[in-house]
Amino acid sequence: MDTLSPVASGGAAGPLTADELRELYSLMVAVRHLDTSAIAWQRQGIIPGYAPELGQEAAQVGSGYAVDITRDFVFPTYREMGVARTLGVDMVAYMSTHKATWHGGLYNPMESRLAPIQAVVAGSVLHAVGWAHGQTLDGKDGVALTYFGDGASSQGDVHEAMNFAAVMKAPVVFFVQNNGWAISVPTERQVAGGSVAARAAGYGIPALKIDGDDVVAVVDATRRAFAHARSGNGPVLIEAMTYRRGPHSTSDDPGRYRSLDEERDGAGVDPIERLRQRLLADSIADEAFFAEVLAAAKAEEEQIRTGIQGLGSRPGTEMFDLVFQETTPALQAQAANWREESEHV
Amino acid sequence: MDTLSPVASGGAAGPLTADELRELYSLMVAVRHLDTSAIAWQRQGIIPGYAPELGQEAAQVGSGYAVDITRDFVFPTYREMGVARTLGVDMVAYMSTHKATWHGGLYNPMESRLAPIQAVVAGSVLHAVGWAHGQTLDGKDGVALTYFGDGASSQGDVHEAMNFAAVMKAPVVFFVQNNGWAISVPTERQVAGGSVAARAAGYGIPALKIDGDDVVAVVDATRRAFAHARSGNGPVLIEAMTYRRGPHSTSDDPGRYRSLDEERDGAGVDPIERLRQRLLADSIADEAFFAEVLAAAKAEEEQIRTGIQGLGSRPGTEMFDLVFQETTPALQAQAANWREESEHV
Amino acid sequence: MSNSILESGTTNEPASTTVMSMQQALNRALDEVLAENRKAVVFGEDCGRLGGVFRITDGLQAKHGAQRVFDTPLAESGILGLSVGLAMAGFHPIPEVQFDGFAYPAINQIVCQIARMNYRSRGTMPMPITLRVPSFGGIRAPEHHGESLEALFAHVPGLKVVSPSNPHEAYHLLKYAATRPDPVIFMEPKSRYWQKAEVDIARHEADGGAPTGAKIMREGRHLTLVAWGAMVSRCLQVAELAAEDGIDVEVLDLRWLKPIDAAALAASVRKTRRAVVVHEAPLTSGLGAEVAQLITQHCFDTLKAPVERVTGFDVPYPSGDLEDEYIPNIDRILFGIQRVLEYKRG
Amino acid sequence: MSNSILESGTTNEPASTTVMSMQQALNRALDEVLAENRKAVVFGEDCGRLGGVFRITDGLQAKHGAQRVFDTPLAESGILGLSVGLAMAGFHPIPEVQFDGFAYPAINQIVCQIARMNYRSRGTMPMPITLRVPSFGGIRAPEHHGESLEALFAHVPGLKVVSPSNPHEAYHLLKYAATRPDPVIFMEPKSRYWQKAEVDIARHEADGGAPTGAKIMREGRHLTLVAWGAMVSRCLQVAELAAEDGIDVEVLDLRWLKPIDAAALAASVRKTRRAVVVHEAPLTSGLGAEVAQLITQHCFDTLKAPVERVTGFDVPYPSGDLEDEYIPNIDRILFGIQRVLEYKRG
Ligand SMILES: Cc1ncc(C[n+]2csc(CCOP(=O)(O)OP(=O)(O)O)c2C)c(N)n1
Ligand SMILES: Cc1ncc(C[n+]2csc(CCOP(=O)(O)OP(=O)(O)O)c2C)c(N)n1
Ligand SMILES: [Mg+2]
Ligand SMILES: [Mg+2]
Repeated sequence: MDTLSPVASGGAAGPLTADELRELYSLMVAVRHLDTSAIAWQRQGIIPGYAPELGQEAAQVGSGYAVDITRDFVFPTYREMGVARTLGVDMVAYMSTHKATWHGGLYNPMESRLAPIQAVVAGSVLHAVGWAHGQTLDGKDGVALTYFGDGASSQGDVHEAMNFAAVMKAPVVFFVQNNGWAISVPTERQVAGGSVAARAAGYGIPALKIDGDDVVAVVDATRRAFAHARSGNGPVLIEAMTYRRGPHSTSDDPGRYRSLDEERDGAGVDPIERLRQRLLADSIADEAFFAEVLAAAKAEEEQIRTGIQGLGSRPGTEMFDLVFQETTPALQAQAANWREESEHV
Repeated sequence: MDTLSPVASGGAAGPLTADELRELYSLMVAVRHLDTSAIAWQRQGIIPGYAPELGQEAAQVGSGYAVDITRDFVFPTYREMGVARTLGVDMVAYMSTHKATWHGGLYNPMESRLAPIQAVVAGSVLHAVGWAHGQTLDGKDGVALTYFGDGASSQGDVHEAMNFAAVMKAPVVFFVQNNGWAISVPTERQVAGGSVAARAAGYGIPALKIDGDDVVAVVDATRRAFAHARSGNGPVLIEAMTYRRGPHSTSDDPGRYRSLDEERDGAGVDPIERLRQRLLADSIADEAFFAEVLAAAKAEEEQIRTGIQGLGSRPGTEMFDLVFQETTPALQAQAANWREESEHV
Repeated sequence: MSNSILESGTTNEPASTTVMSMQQALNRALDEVLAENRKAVVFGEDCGRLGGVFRITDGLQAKHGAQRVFDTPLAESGILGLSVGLAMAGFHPIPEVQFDGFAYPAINQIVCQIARMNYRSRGTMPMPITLRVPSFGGIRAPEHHGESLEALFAHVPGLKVVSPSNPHEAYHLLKYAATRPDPVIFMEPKSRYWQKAEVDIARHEADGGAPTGAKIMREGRHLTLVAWGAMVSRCLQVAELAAEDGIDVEVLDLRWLKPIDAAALAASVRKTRRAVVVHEAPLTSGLGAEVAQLITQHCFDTLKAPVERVTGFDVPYPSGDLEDEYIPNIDRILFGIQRVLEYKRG
Repeated sequence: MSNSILESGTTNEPASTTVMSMQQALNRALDEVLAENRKAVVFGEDCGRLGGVFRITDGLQAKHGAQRVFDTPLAESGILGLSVGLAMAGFHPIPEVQFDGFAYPAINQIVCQIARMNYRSRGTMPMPITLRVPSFGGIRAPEHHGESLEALFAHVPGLKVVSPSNPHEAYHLLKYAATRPDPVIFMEPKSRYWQKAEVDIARHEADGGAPTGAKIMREGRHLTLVAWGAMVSRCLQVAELAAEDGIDVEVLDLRWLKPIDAAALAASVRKTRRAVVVHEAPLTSGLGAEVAQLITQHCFDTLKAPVERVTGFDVPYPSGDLEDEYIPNIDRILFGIQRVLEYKRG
């Protein structure tokens, strides 16, 4: 499905260059390596839990790649590690949330242009609309990019967000990663009608339903959507069809609700392998490049792991100090009491 | 718009008979007369407030007319007086809610097949889905008919209801009265894309967008929708285009947000007048009939008014006694305390 | 604003005052906030062209433009979620929820997002959101138009909650709340919208300070009545009646329902040694429990009787006909006072 | 069930017991409820095929069929709104909200619909809905997975609220709640799901009665600790430690958070003359305030010190690393006890 008319504004760039394609490949490999390592970290007791994005690298890296962090703003769920990495977020600070250091992560969202990690399904979709409307009010040209899943599409807030965005012509790109599953519930028992993209038409919002495992298609679609929204034409919805290859999280057991055969069929060809074949076919990269990229990814993972392992707990005073901009006497009293009783021990 | 394929099941009846058309006219006039009288009651201090349905008689009477109260169930908002009357609800008990006697009304919803009056916008749309799913679980063939407005369509619950209904193939008819306004906000700044019916396609739900001021079209559409849902084909959405000719409620002042010219243009031809002309043209009724109908409506209104005027306050003990099926000691203690202190005075 | 305070704050004579209704006072406060802070935006259902069903935003769209004062679609979660995003973009949103009972659809955004974003973002994304909620009962309105949500809001970490009891408080508390960097739930006692009273525009408090704590509305020696919102004026009436019987009642307007001014409660009850707390919300787990417990904690030795609560009952807010049976009325408050005064250690 | 009670109720010896986890006890209770009432239906996110993320509904779909045990789309308001309609159609819905923090999107349906439909319909549309909510913290989970909503629920007229503290209570309280004609919020302490203990399947209570009030879990003479959910076992630990210092602590499992068993609170504190209430939820306007105030009201003359509250702080529930600083730990409860015991009238 493609109901987004070609953008006259010329905002969307031309085809991806060889450099860009190689960069996308490097990003996907870095993300894949960190992602699979994080599962291992959890098994090794380095972190208590993790929600892998295995198989969604093209969707995440490709969409994140279209963002201009000098003016846009991104609203993730709990599964957008690949987006964070693509935006250049400090990955120790990002991964710290999975170490149970701080809900939302330790990175600075204002500087990173990535809102705090969001655990409420569909929780931040409306925030993107509000931020985007703020651009309109300020006469700026930033675009909000908000992520949500097939499961999240069932939440009332997604409907309210799409309606608000369309009524206000807010510059938002709704990026749905339809990975086939919401924990144990498959898309066909979640998304009536079968497609989140199909919903957009009802709001007069153009939509693109794309192969989310084709990183080039993802970059292209996201760039087109950004150009459309940036030019004052209002929101766009992208539904990137992909597959959650791993468990929902490290505490999930997919064997209870899908077979290995179903997994293999649903997953199709690995998005990284697809890009690799393409790079080879177009002679954009060779084995030496791939080896180099893998080595870099490994080095990067090691660095992040070291950072995570070295990360101490946040001081308990932050519990109190970060509640408000202007604290209250009652809270100060509780903090004092807490300090006294924990030192006393 | 009509995305409801002709029903093979033959559930929808043939064209309306002359008797039926006359009955519809009588109902519309009774409703109109009671409705305009209720405004007068409010001015006379008989009731503290009222939400008129002036101009929506065809939509309400026509849809209510399609209901089979031996098996279906209806979920109103706060503005479905015309539906209640058509279903044969005790109108003193119904109107008592506007006398501030009891939220929800004094009628018995189980016997009337009309859920209590609902003040939360979109509040009961999901209830209809649940009730309808209960029919499926019980192997029964009842259909739930749920009403909501253009404004209510913005609520998340409406989206959740449509998705649930479609996923579960629940026998629900969503009946939207698009009366152009949600208090002061016109449909074009409320419903992105311009049509609630257009939303249905995104869920795979067939929809009918109809002239809600043509009672024959309303009956026909609702019957078709019921036949579809009753035969196990799942939900249908009907958007009846109409116009809220009066104020939102007796405390509203439409002059603040729309001009009389706009009102006249928006309202178009009075739905009752339209039916009258049709009955005359087809020689189904004559002036004598119309006079008789009006006289009956007047008599009926007088009876209801007398009933309302004679209606005492509910005893205060009901505040406590109707909270639970199984009361609690704490509540009994509060009731005793209340009794003591109010008698003491 | 601060200029006026400086000007009048040094003298002790009352500054020039104006008589207005709470509706007018709130409207004026919003007007000034919009004028003083170009990042302030006002919105909600029917807030623009209509000026709100209670006319609190009357005329603001015409004056400040449809970009800064606007109608939203009919969806409370949407309105509050929008506010979060606007706050992230540097705005000071002043949304309205049309009636108390319609805050429920927005609770998820209020509790999980607005109240926590500053914390979650480690102080980098403050939420200067002033949520106006026409609140409480007493106007014979339909269902869900007479609710008291203060106990819910006060329990939520990250929110501040305030309720004005008269036009003067309304003007100053709203101006104060709407210039704070933290989210404030502003609960307007809708039954008091149209009563007129004097407003000293020039200064908040007799001492020139910010309106941050509770306020003694009437001094007394025998018993402290604690109330907020519409119940304050009722308690003042009760105090007059009690005075006829020689009972000298102090009336404390709590004003801030979170944080609660425990020091003011303690100071008053240490003097009077007896207290009754009054609210419209149901008894169980109402804010009265917190107030009573704070008083007991601070004044255990001086209290002559357990703190009494005169509140709504543990029943759904009833229809107009039974409203007066539900909301604490003068008699029930007097009975409560009597119970406390007659309390004898067993 | 009633047969078993009759059989064992007459004797005073313990009936045959089984050791199981709370997860197993809850699962068994649901299984029996489904078997005994053909109108009972169980549903929620991932409740069907997966058996729930905590496996409370494990195996139920296979046994009772996909019509009676089913997955819903991911929308909590939808799940609760669906429950209302099913109840109207004569069913006994037993929905699950996957985690405490995700009850917020459903609050509108819970407060405005479930809690009021019996009232609104004048008793003609009862709402026998048993809403299971895996609750409270302590498992190092992501944000919104450690919330305590009891104060909110207990404040809502029309709801009953209960929380089991061990497998035996879980089994009997769920069977009891799920056969009641009124809505019950069933708050499961998720940190206790996997601890095993003895369950006497045959009967609820030593006296054979229904599990309707609070329950003394340990008798003591010097002070009453009041708790619910996961805090009960912690308080029992504390009592053991205190006993080493010669302090004899009574532990009261409140069980029903609405209605609260005020008589049991009063009876215990009249004996011990001192009380500490413990909960995970934030202090302000928490249920501890209500409990403390009820105790003070009933035991004002006998109380030797103000009731102390040891609770979570007025801060958003923190991430795992700070969880143990937030949830009342043994030391903080001991400090609370100490403060009460050492209290001297000034
Ligand atoms: C409001 C809310 N309800 C329930 C949950 C629990 N939960 C976490 S993730 C998830 C499934 C989400 O599925 P989807 O939106 O498709 O995203 P995916 O996990 O596939 O990335 C659920 C039910 C939640 N986080 N928030
Ligand atoms: C959840 C909720 N929010 C706000 C209101 C206040 N309110 C009552 S009616 C109304 C407008 C409804 O418009 P629409 O759905 O089009 O129905 P109509 O009044 O036109 O029949 C509003 C905002 C409400 N009743 N419920
Ligand atoms: Mg998914
Ligand atoms: Mg309308």
